[in-house]
Amino acid sequence: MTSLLILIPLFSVMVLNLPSRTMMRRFAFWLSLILAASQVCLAAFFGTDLWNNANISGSFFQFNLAVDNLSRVMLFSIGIVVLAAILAGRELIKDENRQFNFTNLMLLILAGMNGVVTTVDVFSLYVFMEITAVASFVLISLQKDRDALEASFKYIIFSALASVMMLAAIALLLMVSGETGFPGISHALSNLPTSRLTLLAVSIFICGLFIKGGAMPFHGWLPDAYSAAPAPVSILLAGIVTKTLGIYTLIRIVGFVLSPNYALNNILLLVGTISIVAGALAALGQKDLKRMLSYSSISQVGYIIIGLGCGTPLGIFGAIFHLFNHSIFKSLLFTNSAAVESRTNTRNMEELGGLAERMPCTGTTSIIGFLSAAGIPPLSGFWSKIIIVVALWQAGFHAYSAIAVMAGAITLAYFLSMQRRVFFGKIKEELKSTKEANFNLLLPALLLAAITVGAGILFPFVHDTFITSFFK
Amino acid sequence: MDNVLLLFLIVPLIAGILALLIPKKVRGPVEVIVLSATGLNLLLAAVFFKSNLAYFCPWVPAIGLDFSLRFYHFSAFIILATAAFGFLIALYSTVSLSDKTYAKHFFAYFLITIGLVNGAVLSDNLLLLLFFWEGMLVTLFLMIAVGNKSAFKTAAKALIIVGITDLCLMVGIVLTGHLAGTRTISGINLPLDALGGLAFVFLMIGAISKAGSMPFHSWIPDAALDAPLPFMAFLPGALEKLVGIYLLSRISLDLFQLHPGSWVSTMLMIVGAVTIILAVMMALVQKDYKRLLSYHAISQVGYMVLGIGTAIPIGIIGGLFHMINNAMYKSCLFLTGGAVEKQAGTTDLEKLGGLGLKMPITFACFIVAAVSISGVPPFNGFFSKELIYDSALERNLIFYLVAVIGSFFTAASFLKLGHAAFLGKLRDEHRNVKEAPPLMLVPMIIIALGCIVFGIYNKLPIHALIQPILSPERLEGHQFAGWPANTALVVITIIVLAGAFLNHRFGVKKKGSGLKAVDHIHYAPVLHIIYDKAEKRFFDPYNIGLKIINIISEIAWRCDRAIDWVYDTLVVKVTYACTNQIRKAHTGNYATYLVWSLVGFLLIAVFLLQSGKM
Amino acid sequence: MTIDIIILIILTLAALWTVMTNTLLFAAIGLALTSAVLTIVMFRLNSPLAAVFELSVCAGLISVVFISVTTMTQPQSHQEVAQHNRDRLGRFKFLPLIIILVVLTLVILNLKPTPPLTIPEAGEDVRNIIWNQRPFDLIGQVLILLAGVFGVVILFKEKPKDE
Amino acid sequence: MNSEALQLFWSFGPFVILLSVIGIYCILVTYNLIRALIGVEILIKAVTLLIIVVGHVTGHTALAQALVITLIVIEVVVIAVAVGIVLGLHHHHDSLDIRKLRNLKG
Repeated sequence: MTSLLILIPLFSVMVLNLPSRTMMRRFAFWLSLILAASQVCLAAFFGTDLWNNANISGSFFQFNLAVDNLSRVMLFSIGIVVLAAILAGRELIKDENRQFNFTNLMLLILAGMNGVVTTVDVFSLYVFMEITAVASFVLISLQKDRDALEASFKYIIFSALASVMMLAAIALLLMVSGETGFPGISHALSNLPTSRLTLLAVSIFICGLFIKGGAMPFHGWLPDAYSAAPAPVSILLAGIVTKTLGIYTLIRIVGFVLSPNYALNNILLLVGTISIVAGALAALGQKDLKRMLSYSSISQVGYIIIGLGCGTPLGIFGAIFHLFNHSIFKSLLFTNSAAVESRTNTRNMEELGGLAERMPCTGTTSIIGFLSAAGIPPLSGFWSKIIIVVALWQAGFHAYSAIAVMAGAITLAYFLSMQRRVFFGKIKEELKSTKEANFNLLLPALLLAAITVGAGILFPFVHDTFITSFFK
Repeated sequence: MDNVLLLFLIVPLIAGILALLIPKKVRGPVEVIVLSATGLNLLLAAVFFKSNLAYFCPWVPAIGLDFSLRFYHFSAFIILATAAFGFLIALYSTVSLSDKTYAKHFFAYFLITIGLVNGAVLSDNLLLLLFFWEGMLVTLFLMIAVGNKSAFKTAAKALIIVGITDLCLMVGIVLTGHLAGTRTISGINLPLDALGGLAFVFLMIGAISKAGSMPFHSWIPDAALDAPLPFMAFLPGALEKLVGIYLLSRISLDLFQLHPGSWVSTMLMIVGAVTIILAVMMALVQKDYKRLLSYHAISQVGYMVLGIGTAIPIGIIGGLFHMINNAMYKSCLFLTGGAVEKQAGTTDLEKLGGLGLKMPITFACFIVAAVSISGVPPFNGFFSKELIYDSALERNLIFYLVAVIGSFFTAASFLKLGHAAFLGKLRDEHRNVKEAPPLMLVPMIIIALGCIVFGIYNKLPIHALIQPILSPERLEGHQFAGWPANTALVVITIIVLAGAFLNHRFGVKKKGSGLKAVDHIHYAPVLHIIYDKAEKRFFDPYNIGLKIINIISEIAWRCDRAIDWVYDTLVVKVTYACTNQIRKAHTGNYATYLVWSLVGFLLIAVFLLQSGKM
Repeated sequence: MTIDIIILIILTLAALWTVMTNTLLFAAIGLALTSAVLTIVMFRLNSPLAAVFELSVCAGLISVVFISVTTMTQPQSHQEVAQHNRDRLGRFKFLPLIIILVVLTLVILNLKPTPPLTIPEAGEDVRNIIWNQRPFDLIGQVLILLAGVFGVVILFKEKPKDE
Repeated sequence: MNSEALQLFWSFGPFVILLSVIGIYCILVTYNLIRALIGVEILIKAVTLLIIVVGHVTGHTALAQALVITLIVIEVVVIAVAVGIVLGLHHHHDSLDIRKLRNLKG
């Protein structure tokens, strides 16, 4: 069953391209939409038993795939963000041919990310990460404008460095354990936790993942890539791609494969804290809406990393939950920025203002998004942040938890300043004729806002469904 | 039966959400919803007032968060008061906001706030309390933000100040939970050792900041000008005092063992005393009806904090009694301010005058509330202040003196306010001013009557509402109701009040119309030299006194601004300096970024390899 | 084994030349050379199949790609080239120094190349591993090739919009 | 992982490190987009060598070869896309100078 997550998008791309492309153009959008939506539904409503059921896929492909609750959370987020990006793409990419290419690449990236979150083999993990990365390079430079190409080139260099680091780590792990599957590596490492080769492999590996996930100071490519990419692509990139490539893998490797390591936890805490504080401070000074959101993304990633750095099950749960929340509210905010940009043709916050009056729906969902990001109850972001803070406190990292709480103030500050400059205040004369965004941009915004609110209010349900499985 | 507690949350919250959902153009249903929801809330509070209820439902066991509510005499008292004020102010607002476009949002947030306050008061779990507390922060922000154009800035200021203190509260809660090993409020009783003291201070910051004590007050005067007026009567006037002082007394009575003479108690008293004196000094020089009231709203908190801070029964009883009294007369005063604003179109004292005859009922309510707040016998403020004086004197003479001086200036400023707004010459543009509509008058009258009843028949509130809060053994051998025991203090109070009145007369004579009436004698050819000398000799002390007061007011103003400056400038500047450095570091040159990454990698690798060698 | 060390040293020198050479054309040829030397190392390390791949794809295809992109980007003017060479020499002259430093560090850390005693025999069959144990990677290859095809279609075929 | 394999591994290890240093140095100091890609290529060569060496010393040559073949396919695709982007940049800037890539900053 799990292999279908990868095979169906692959076959869809083939089917779409084999016959005449012109014929399949209209069909492509709906097909990708249905695929993403069905993935969301399946991930939300069916337990892991269904996914791991071998009878459905048959024995033709014996893949090293497995779905646990972490993968399920990721599959859900992937589905929902891809859904949002596809809808936004239909609205924002005018050229028909280009939109067809966009849809195809979305399917490929969907397959790639599904592979990343379901594989249990460290080399296959690398392969799927590369698929996702290559598709993202192409997607960023989809419009072929100067900034996008520049950002894409920077991303390629960093991504290549990260891939090389990962491969080196994979080779060293192969040296230590003799295999590339997660269980084998995990078993071998628990026997040799402090061998120098192991530690070298681990440090190379996590640095590669830091680059992919954009933690400070490994983040150089990230603000450029997020802000220069076409709007639908930034939704995807910020919402899920780098989170899957960098952060999910970090959680998977550190939380589930490596044996607990105090020094590693310290590194995670330190990098996480630097990301939180420096990211938030950098976001405060931005004029470009998307660039501000990119730095905010770095800051939020910091929370996930320190949650992971606690080393306790509660911390890891907090990290996973924040990963989920972050992908929801960050894609929501990027969707809103896409809506604003599509109507006003600018992302410079100095030139905007008072849009809440003209774009009430965008303004309201944006408030929900930023309140969730700033950790205000009862939205879902509050729960994950408080869990991370509590976990840090319980694990004895009192200073880090204090910093995490204090950084919340900066988060609130930059989001408030964003909200004020874009949506509140007096509307500018030249923006008087602005209209609310189209349905294709409102639908994902409303959907994501509903999830943020729902996950916050129904937190006990989320908790009961997922937390228990992580505490096993 | 115990599930009925959920109604206290569900009724206002659902009603609030309903009010939000109703389209903007339809007005009637919103008001029906508000009145029926607040009415139902009041009914519930009254019906269940005497009961002891508890509701428990595990919510997030992993972090010790349970949905546990406890309804007993103390929370019942606060809930009843909240419900009563909520209903009266809702009644008032249906009229006073009738022409405002933001009325719908205001009412929705109003209802949600009531629900959250009920939740915060009822919750018997520290984290649950925090949950509702943070929710109140949001509605506070939203309620200010719906006001006039500059309201957003004020709202953001409030959000930042209250947000920071809420963070302190969060730290305090985590620390307390850690120390006590449980997060159930009724199961905590900690000694005030070093860590306990720290936890207490953090919790205290959260509580007194909600109540509006210095130095966390500076958003309140700004909000007075920008926010909708019923907001002022409702939140800073009544509700925030109720919840803030409720939490303060919970932490000092139940959560921690606060003893008279401990450093925490002294600290609380100092905070109280400083708040009393600085805020009242500020109030004295204000030229706006609402702004003047808002500084009094801060100053009165000082009395409550001072009373509770003494940690002796009479002080605590006095503080709590003052809390409910203050909520009454302060909301009444704000409501009169709202009536004046609605009818005369301004609250600037320089543009007001002589409204007493045009709006007699409003004026009467104002007088009742003003004499209550000034502590004139036999109104309610007098009795609670006497209790606080008594306790302050028992601790230290200085605190007593500060409290009495505060009382002097309170009286002086209300004489000024009443004189400027309701007496004096009626301005031409106010010829056609009429008395406020009945629906606005009814809440004022009810509250003003309450002030009188709670004063004359003070046994009722003290015995029924306040004394059960303290444990019976602490009340042993004390008598709080009735005429104050210490007659000497009463005499001093009356002397002080008389002094305030004389002072006012004097000031009016010197500056006001009275002085102008004798101008022709003053400047008569022969007499003016004698008058000059007499004036110099005779009036100098007054001038010096005025100057000193001005200087103190100036200092108070500076302190106020300094606190403001720390919030507005210092924090912001430091932050922006960091921000600019970080922005400068991002030159766009990817080789720089790569170098960062590689340095990071080398550090991490060296660190990990080192750790392996050990 | 000594011969292995010599080949590896040649490999390093080839890489060094690739990086430090004057023109892009030589750099591309240097890269091909590096790949070719790497192929020899792979042959000697019992990895013939991968070696063939490396030779045909990296030494062949990638070099062709680099050479063609070098010719496609228009030639720089003489002055620019001269300036470029001066800049480059300034920036690259530290590389040999750094190489020597790294070698010294490695020697200090006692990580110097030592001749090994025995070479283990090859294990399983490559085809078995690829087809039966790791079919997942094959799917991955198909996916990434598709992504590459779209990339090439978008980046090479479509004209930029903004002109 | 026995000590013999470890020793054998470390006899190749230094060359992997040297190749990586050359590659990274090239990426860092060059002002030419294509040279940056060549730096990346050299890094990939280094890691290819590492995988082959590891496969060799641990006796998993078949697995190592399988990994390397996949790696080479991925490498080609990445380079192809990167070259496409370099051409696009050349189209915009009319030069291959990396110093032109500083439009996004702050």
